Amino acid sequence: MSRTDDNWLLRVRNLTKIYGEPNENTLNMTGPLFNSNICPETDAIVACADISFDLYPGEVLGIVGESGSGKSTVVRLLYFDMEKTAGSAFLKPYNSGLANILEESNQKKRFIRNHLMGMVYQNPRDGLNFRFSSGGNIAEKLIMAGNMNVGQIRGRASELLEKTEVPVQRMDDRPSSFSGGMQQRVQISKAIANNPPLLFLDEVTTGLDVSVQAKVLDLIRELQQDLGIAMIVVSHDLSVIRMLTDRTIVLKDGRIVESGLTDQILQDPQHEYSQLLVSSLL
Amino acid sequence: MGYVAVKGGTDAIHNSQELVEFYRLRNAATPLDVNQIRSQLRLAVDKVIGEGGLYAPEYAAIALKQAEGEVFEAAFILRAFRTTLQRRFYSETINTREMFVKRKISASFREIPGGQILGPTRDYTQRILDTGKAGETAHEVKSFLEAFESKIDRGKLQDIDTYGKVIDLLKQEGLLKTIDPNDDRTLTDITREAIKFPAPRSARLQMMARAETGGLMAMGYSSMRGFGSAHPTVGELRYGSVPVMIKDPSGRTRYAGKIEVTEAEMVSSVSIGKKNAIPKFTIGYGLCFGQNDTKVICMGILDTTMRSPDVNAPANDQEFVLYHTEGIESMGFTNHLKLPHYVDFQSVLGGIREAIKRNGEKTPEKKPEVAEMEQ
Amino acid sequence: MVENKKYVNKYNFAFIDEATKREIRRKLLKAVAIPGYQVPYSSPEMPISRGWGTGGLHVTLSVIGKKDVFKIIDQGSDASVNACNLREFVHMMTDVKTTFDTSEATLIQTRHRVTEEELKENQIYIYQVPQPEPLRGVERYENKTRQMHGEADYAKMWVSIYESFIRHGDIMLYAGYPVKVNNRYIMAPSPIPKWDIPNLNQSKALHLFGAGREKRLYAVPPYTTVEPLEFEDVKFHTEDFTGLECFKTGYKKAYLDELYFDDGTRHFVINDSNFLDKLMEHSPLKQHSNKYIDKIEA
Amino acid sequence: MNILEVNDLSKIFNLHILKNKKIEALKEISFTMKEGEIIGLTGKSGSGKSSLMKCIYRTYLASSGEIIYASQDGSIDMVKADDHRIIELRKTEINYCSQFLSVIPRVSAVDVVCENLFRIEKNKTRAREQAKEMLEQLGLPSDLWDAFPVTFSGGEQQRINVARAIIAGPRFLLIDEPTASLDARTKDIVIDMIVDLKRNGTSVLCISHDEYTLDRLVDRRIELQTGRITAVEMDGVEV
Repeated sequence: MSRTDDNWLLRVRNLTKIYGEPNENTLNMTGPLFNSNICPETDAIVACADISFDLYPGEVLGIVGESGSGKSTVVRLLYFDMEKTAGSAFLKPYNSGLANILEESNQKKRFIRNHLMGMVYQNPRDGLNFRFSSGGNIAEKLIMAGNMNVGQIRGRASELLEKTEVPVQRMDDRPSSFSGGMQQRVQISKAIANNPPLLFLDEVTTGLDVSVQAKVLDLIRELQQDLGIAMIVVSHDLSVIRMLTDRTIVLKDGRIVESGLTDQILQDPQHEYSQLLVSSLL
Repeated sequence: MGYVAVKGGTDAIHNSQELVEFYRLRNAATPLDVNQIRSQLRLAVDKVIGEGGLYAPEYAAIALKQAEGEVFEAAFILRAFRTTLQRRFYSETINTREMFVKRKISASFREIPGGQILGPTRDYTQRILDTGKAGETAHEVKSFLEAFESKIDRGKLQDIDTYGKVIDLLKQEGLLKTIDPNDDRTLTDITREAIKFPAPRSARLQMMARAETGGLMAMGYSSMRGFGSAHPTVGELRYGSVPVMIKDPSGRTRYAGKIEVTEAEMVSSVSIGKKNAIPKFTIGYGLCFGQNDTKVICMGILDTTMRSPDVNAPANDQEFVLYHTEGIESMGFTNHLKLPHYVDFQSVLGGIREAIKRNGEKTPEKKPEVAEMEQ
Repeated sequence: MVENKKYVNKYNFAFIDEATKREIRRKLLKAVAIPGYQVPYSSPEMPISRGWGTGGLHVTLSVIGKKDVFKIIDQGSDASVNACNLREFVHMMTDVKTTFDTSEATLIQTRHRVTEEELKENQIYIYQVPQPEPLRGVERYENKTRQMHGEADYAKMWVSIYESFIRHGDIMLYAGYPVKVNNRYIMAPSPIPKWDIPNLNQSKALHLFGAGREKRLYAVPPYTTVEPLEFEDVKFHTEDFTGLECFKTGYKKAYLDELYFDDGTRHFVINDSNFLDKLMEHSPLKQHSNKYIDKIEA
Repeated sequence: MNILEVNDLSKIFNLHILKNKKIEALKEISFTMKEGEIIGLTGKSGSGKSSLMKCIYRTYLASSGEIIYASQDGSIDMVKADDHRIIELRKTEINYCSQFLSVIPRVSAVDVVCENLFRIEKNKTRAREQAKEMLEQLGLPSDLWDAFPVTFSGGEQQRINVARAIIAGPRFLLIDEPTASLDARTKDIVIDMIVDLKRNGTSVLCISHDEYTLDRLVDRRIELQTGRITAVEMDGVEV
């Protein structure tokens, strides 16, 4: 079995997000060369520009960079949390990968989000509704995918909570009463509720205690191995990237400065910025 | 037996209406003359025309009389009356630069073109209860007016002119933020179309012009006090009369009359752009019928705050501000709680009883149950 | 009934000016064309308070004609104060015939009840709606709820029903139980009891809803599917009056009011005043039929 | 058939953050390797053996030259191939065993060994059984199987490292000092295991300083010195 060019799961081309009012020079006067993502002429902010990559089924891709490099923007654009300025994204299981999902109607985007994607945010409040129980949060995803049977919903929710090592007897409690690590586990349960082929993880361990971080990372690794979900892992932390990913994109000032196999990026970084990043790894 | 009582609904209403009249008149005092209300309860009338959304001081005075001085109620009556009137024209934009100024102050500059004119303001009256007003006689009124007249130098009256505005000074110097091309400048009519959010500024200003003064004040104050970050300066506040012009079907502009308005232009600084942000001034605008400084100042504050959404600042939230400062609607809905709700209550009652039963608790069969439910 | 002739001379037929009535009728047509969809409208001020049935009045006064026969109930009763007040106002402004008899009326305005007597094809049933937005409980912003309706994004609503069930063992939604209309829009049926919800489904009458304060109109056209929100295994049910009966008639298949007499005893009586009267007079009567009522033994 | 052809391979590290300092690690390396062959890479520390191995595995990006690997789907230049192609080859054909065990924290010894096996053997219990068998052969005490290898001694870690590399029977194995820090008995067991692999068709490129290992294991040797090949054995003859 060989991977051909056509075997991709997600294909992203020239993804760009600019805030403010860019002019024709904005893209030429921002980026790593200028050490800035703010257009000197119009003050427009280039959150990310010309981001292109392919993600294969079951692949784990890391996006690394410092804060403000645009790494979260990339996944949030792909998860439709914000509107792109330019660019396209194609998802194989949706319309045979022929439609630019970023330009679909909101209703179709919701379908894609519910059936084909999951997202785990840094802040559990972004991914969970704290007014609902943890089971209710998982139910939301299942309901959106058309499950209208409470018994089945609860069965699936307990299965997911078990898998993510959240005590099942806490299914009917609100996540606000959970620890940070447990909230992330609930978020992960919700994200994978409908067995999506693609999962976005945005700084999921940032802000957690080191020991809790480790457990969440272990969980993600296990899920990846067991379910074979393709993932995009956004992190400023190279040790997270090293532990989880096959391939890595290095972002600076909204642009890709380097991409390659994760062990290559870590052991033989080519770009000056990647070298700096790796050398500061403890 | 409660059930029989409601059968007399119509009679009960008629009796109640009669009682209202009785309470209004029972001391057999001399009936208030509408002109008295118009002239001596001027500020109440102003509130009624403002919140009623109808510039009709005489009708407002009648409404105040009918409502026993309850301003909310009077404004409500005026609004309902307004519904029955045909709308024939939209006026041209009024120009407050042409205002016949009765009061004009700026807190931003010591001197402004034409000078600071306090005009009729209660700001510097000491709020000491003037028991002398109790026995005020027609003679006293007359002699005050004569004395006042005699102090006026009629020769100087010719000099009264219109004045430029403080914001024009700022504009000339390029200190004002230019209009954001993204601003929705659609002109809507909130009495013809339900407001939709985010609302264009014209709709926001119209809503506020009819809003309840106290509501606007609470919101505006909250932002200054700390639930938000408003800290404006009164660029200019003016009160006076302005001509209203309309275009007739032949296209000619005609003078329709004049109305009294209060206008506030609240200046606050804003930063434009993210990097090397340039601070500039922006104007929050307030205008209402009659004389009402508080209302236009708060309107000016809210005009600014509502332009930048902030979930932690209620005054920046368009829906929160505009829905909840609408006095007539708020009053109606809070008062509707007095209407019978026994059908819906019965529905809840049954559900709660079942829930208690499911929890294995015994529902007592007798009276205490009602007491429990009412908690 | 017309006590103040001055008004009749002074105001337009049905109080509201013709241009505004036309606007409201246009919006109603739109509402009928998109069952369950909330149409924003001008909602002019009326001489009754916001929250006291202005929306219902707008609809009534915009569609009423001189030949109409008007009935109005509040909490199921023709005699409730607010119903009396509005009846008098409508009559004063239109001079149309008013009635208590459900089957005689062509226009029925209601607050919080559907009549027990079955509605017919020549009838328009007009609801006073305090809160037209069924999603308000899960989303406070209008801007957002409009978008949710537009995209049929109802997950939050469903989750709130799920949550209610897991917390309390039942769906703890009562009067105003949310419904799905024509398999598309979730709609607030106004605070009618759950008892009445099944009677909206495939009703022969036209149902118009007016929310004055919130400035929204919506409609359920005749013969439209209206379903209460329920899961496959957690079902909607109506209020349970098992073991209770009307103390006046012994009737069991109607929505009952709970009464306390001066001696502290509790009794139940049929809520729908005209239905009760007809039962007691043994007048001919055809009650709504649905799977919930039909299960009850008479 | 050649499984590997290295032509004119060079590797220069350009260290931007050290004022663009350049380090020439490999110069004009060329050699070929037959399928089923075991080649021993020899040379002093710093001669470029590990760099060469990492270039072949694509952990290092070669600066020039080519590394033609004859995959089951045809020839591929490991220098220029798409990342995804490399990832797939690493999963299905090529395995790299570094000198020191570098493992994911908080994964038990058995699961470390199974990492590659899990891809083939979906039944986890069966895979673990297989791993335990191998660890037993290598003489790792059974009480360590479920422990985390981070705390293990050098010799214990090395056994896990070797077991992990060979358990799934890769088609092409790159192995760096497989017998260092092992006792004589275990050394023989490891050598036997690799020889077994070869019998099943695996080609092995092996770095070793240990003459005993080289003698027993390799078909021929290639010697490196300061990044250049200084000697290549062909059919037992040094060229």
